Amino acid sequence: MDVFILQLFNGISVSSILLLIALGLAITFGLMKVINMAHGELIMIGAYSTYLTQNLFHAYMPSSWFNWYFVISIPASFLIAFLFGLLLEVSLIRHLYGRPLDSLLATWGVGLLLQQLARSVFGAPNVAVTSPSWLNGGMRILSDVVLPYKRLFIVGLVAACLIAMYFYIYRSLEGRRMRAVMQNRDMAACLGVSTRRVDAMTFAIGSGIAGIAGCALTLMGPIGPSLGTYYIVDAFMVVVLGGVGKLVGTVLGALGIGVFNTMFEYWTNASLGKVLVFLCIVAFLQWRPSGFVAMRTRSLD
Amino acid sequence: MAGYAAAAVALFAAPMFLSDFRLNLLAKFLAFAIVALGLDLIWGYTGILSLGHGIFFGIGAYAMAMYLKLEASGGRLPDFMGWSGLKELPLFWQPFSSFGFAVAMGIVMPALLALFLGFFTFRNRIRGVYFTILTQALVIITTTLLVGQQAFTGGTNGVTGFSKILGASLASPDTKRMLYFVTVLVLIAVFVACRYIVGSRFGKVLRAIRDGENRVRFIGYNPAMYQMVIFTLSAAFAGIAGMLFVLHVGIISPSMMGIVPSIEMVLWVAIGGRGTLIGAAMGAVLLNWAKSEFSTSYPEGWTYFLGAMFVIVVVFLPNGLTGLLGKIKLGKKRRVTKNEPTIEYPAM
Amino acid sequence: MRNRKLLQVGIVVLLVSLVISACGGNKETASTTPSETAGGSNGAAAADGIKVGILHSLSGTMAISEVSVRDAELMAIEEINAAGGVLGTQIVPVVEDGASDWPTFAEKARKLISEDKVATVFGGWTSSSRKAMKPVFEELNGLLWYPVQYEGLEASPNIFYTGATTNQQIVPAVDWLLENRGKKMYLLGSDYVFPRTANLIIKEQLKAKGGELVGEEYTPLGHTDYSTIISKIKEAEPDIVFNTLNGDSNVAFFKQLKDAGISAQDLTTLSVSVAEEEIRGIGVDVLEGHLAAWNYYQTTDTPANAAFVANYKKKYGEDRVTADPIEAGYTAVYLWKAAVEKAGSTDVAKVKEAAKELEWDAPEGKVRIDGETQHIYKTVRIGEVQADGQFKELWNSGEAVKPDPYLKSYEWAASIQPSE
Amino acid sequence: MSQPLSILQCNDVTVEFDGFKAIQGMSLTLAKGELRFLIGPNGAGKTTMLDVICGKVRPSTGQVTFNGDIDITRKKEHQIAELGIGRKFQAPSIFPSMTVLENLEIALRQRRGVFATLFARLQAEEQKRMKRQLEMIGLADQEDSRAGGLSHGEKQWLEIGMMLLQEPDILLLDEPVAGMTDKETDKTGELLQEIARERSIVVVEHDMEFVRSFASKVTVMHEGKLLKEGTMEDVQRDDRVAEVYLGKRRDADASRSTA
Repeated sequence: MDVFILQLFNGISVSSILLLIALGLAITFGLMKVINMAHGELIMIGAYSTYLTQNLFHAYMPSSWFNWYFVISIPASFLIAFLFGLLLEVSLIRHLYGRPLDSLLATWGVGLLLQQLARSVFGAPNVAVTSPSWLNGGMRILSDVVLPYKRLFIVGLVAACLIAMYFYIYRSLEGRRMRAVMQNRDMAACLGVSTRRVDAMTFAIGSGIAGIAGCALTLMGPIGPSLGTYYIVDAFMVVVLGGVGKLVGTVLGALGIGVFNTMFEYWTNASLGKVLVFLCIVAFLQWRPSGFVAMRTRSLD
Repeated sequence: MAGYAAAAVALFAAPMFLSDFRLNLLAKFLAFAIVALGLDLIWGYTGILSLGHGIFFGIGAYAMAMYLKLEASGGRLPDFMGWSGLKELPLFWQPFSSFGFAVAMGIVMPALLALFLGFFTFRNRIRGVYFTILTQALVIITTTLLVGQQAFTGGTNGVTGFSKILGASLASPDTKRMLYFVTVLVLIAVFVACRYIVGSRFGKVLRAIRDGENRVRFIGYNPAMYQMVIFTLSAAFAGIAGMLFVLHVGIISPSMMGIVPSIEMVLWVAIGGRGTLIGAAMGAVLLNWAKSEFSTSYPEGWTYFLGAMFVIVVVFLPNGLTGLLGKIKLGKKRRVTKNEPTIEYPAM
Repeated sequence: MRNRKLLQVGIVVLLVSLVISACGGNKETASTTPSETAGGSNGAAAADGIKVGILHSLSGTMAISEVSVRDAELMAIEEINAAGGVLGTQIVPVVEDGASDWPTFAEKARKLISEDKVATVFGGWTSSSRKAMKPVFEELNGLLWYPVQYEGLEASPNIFYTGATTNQQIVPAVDWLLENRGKKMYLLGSDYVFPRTANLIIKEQLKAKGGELVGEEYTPLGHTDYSTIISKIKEAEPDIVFNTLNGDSNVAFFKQLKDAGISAQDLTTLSVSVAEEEIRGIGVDVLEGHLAAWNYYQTTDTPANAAFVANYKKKYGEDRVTADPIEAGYTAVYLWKAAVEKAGSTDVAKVKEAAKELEWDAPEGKVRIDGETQHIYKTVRIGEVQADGQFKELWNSGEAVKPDPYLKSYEWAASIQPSE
Repeated sequence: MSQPLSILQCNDVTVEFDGFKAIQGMSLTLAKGELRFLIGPNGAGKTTMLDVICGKVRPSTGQVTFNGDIDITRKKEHQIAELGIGRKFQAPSIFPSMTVLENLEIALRQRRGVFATLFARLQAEEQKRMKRQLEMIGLADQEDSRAGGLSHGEKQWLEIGMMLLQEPDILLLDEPVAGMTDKETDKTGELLQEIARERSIVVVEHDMEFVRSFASKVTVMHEGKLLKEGTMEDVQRDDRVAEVYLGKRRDADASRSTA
């Protein structure tokens, strides 16, 4: 019973991490049809931003404040990844609209460049980020079941990001413009919406969320130049499985992969678990090629 | 025609000018060119981007490697099975002691896998980006399985430590030269086959599918059949290339089949010029040559160069270097017509 | 249409000739000019120097570990050159990038031996890269110095192994754990050759020594979520986790282990792939108190080590640390030098003959080459991670242990030895 | 039940998109050699009806039969096309990277299997037919141009040419004269009447002028249902049709490009 509860929690925790890394992708891929293979590297940028924030606190702040660096690093990661995303959109991505496969290849090249850049700047080995002490330990709900605060924190962070995105997309003026452009670009342009600005903003926000994901990942895993490569394929699977264009699909996709992965891994082993999950995804897509939540269109292609 | 003949002559004459080591490298690059041709058929001509060709390449390579390993072990258990705790040769390894069987498997197995995958995905109209991501999932499945089943596959180490093929020592320069000629012949055969396919009505249907898959359907063609056939063929070419690769390099491991090598294969085609066969083949040779020349002296610079090259070519030169050369030449002649062989790649 | 054909023909001719001339051109120059090297030497020096190859991954996933070993090897060469070189000539390093790709290792090894005609090669890290290079060295009768602890069961006549084999690291570590920390052991490793082979040996050893195997788990390389594994470990209630995880997975595992409320006091873990360099990337806060088994630590107290650490930091920066494979790479260069001087030649056969039972005062203490297996005698050390990111030695084997890659002197290991 | 002279019969067809009924119980019978116009205000389900016939959309209930006894309701698009139902879409959809001639070549009536096309040679007879078609659609001097570079009207013609080379028994045309000049429109109308001598045609059209000039029989749809069927005079006299169209006429004409 204890193990069951713990595994259930682990499943949700893994899902929340997957969701966090896939959220940004759901925006860039789902709304803009840009396959951003450099998404993983934007996550990496977020992680390094956290590392830098930590170092700044070490160097310039009283040591009693150190614990609060993490609070600052979340917006900092968002901002830095946001700026990188903006730069990327303005210089490259805007030449790639309507060419999704080309965008995949070009951004893979960008990913390669960013990885090498990280290697040149921070060195090839991993860097260490010390988690704030208020996230150490966990909540004991049964004698033998401890829910780590960090995992709980990530679940909360994802929820916060989802809510923020919901309000942004569906309740704000900017969000309405964004939806208008994504649904009918020409019409939106005719109505005076600057599609260029909206595109750039949308892509940058997607990138910024990747940055937040990177920040959260410093709590759980390694921080190095190849950090992004560990997560990128999983993130794509989440988005594809969930279906394009609706956030609820992405949530379902993440839950599906996270929970099943944990289950399979518990019953078999990590390698086989992974293989089984991917097989399930391939099989599922045969059945529903456009994922859990599909949007129908009437156009020929 | 004259140009191709000259190229063929140059390839056959190459052993006279190159050291054994360089010849070996060139042979490897030519094997890569075969993969590039297959990839070009499905990507450049049919508009399907597969990021899973590393698997087909790898399966071909493993088939050949299994034969070579058994040949080298001379009746004993291959070394890695020993240190993985196996006591006797697994059943599925046994027929690979036959060269003919191994070669047949090296072609048939990738083709069958592609057929199986293509049968379902293309019939279910999974295409464009979804197909591409699906192939990536397949790469993960295959490499994880290969690595996990160390006793049967050699795990991350892969299969290596070969000595002879059909009784001839792999180390002797004569065998190497022979294998080089075999590679050149296979490349030429594959190239001619691709030319025929591309020029045939079948090839026109492929391009039509690239331009508008649904439109093709309403003319009465079943695109799924065409996609399946060309995907299978392309996988078979990759398998052949994999077999040749093992003969030249002497090792195959899952690291040659992963996501990165699979994307690199696409990169050869992109940089050489998709939609032209010669561009794809040349892209494979040139890029790998440059990699082996420059990556040594400037390992960091090389990665920057590779990344930048990729970005620039894909974004600004969709027709690759061949397209660029074409533009320069046409520009000199000041001859710009509607006919200019630039290809638009429609949204997929 | 005609123009288009002509154009294509033109391009074909142009490109083919380009490739051929490029390849051919190099043939002419290859014998006289060496490749550019990171060491900064040039063609002029090569004319009267002894060329040696340095073949590590400078790009890709393994660059994390291998770059430091390259640095140590280059430092050794520099030191030797400053002291007059070997046989009165300077050593000229030819640095190649294995790019974390095994076939590339094979290709570059072939290039170093047949094109650059190097006297010997120092290189490799992963077992896979060594397995890929081994046939090349055997075919071309080259000489490779491999500096990393590995899974044993190998003794190539063309390779010198300066890292530990199993009976110099894993076997004594398991003995020590069974004596001092408990009997119930959980084996956790990355899914590749070294952990699988190591665990095969450990399982036999547990059977023979009265230990108990309570679980065995492998995760794919690059695995980053250990929550399920940690659940499984909790369920199995082991005394010890024997950790053969590699690289980045260690970071995820130790961070998440700590979050699950399991500290080094609750559960002993012993790692064989976590050294000083890795500690910096994982963070001392999560690693403090955990154990490792190596033959060398930066804190190892020998006169040679004091100088080695000081020089290394001076050359590459105060923030750099030394570690076992770094030291083994450094030692390899000096052992080769000693063998060449004894043989009076760089000829492979003569060097191998001269290397037999050769001794040298390495930073890890006195080492000796075992003539039979071409491994070296090494002292085994178990260390505990301290708050400063360094190891405190808890135990050592006292004297250097004779290498036994096939574990022939261990009765319980009979079933592991190759059946010949 | 089946009338020997009818070539296409749609019985009680209903199409649902996520709960929204685009077509509700629509029936349609097409005689051999008939030129039928399908009209109706926006959202009436005209294009969807064509989609059902050519297999692009599966009806949730109802049946479509071809040539008396072939049930094509569950058949795939390419099978339906092979049987002899050709479709021209609203936006010109030709293959832009191929030449005009290549476009025509793959449209030719022929065996369309993988192996058939792999070993196909262009026959002299086929060449003649393509030349004739090129003349007819007025693209003879552009046969080697990339189709993507043609003007909008030329693309429309090319697509019609491709469809004729398919030699279908039924042609389904979605707004064939959209974007054409008056002269081109007239030419198209004449062409349609000529084609209708040997084949059946269904045309979805918003251009009432065009309908009036060339229609013999008209089917009016409204909100997914059949509103009226008959000659142009019948339809014009009908009160319900007037009600649907009056006041809406302007909208319908203004937004021809959507359906």
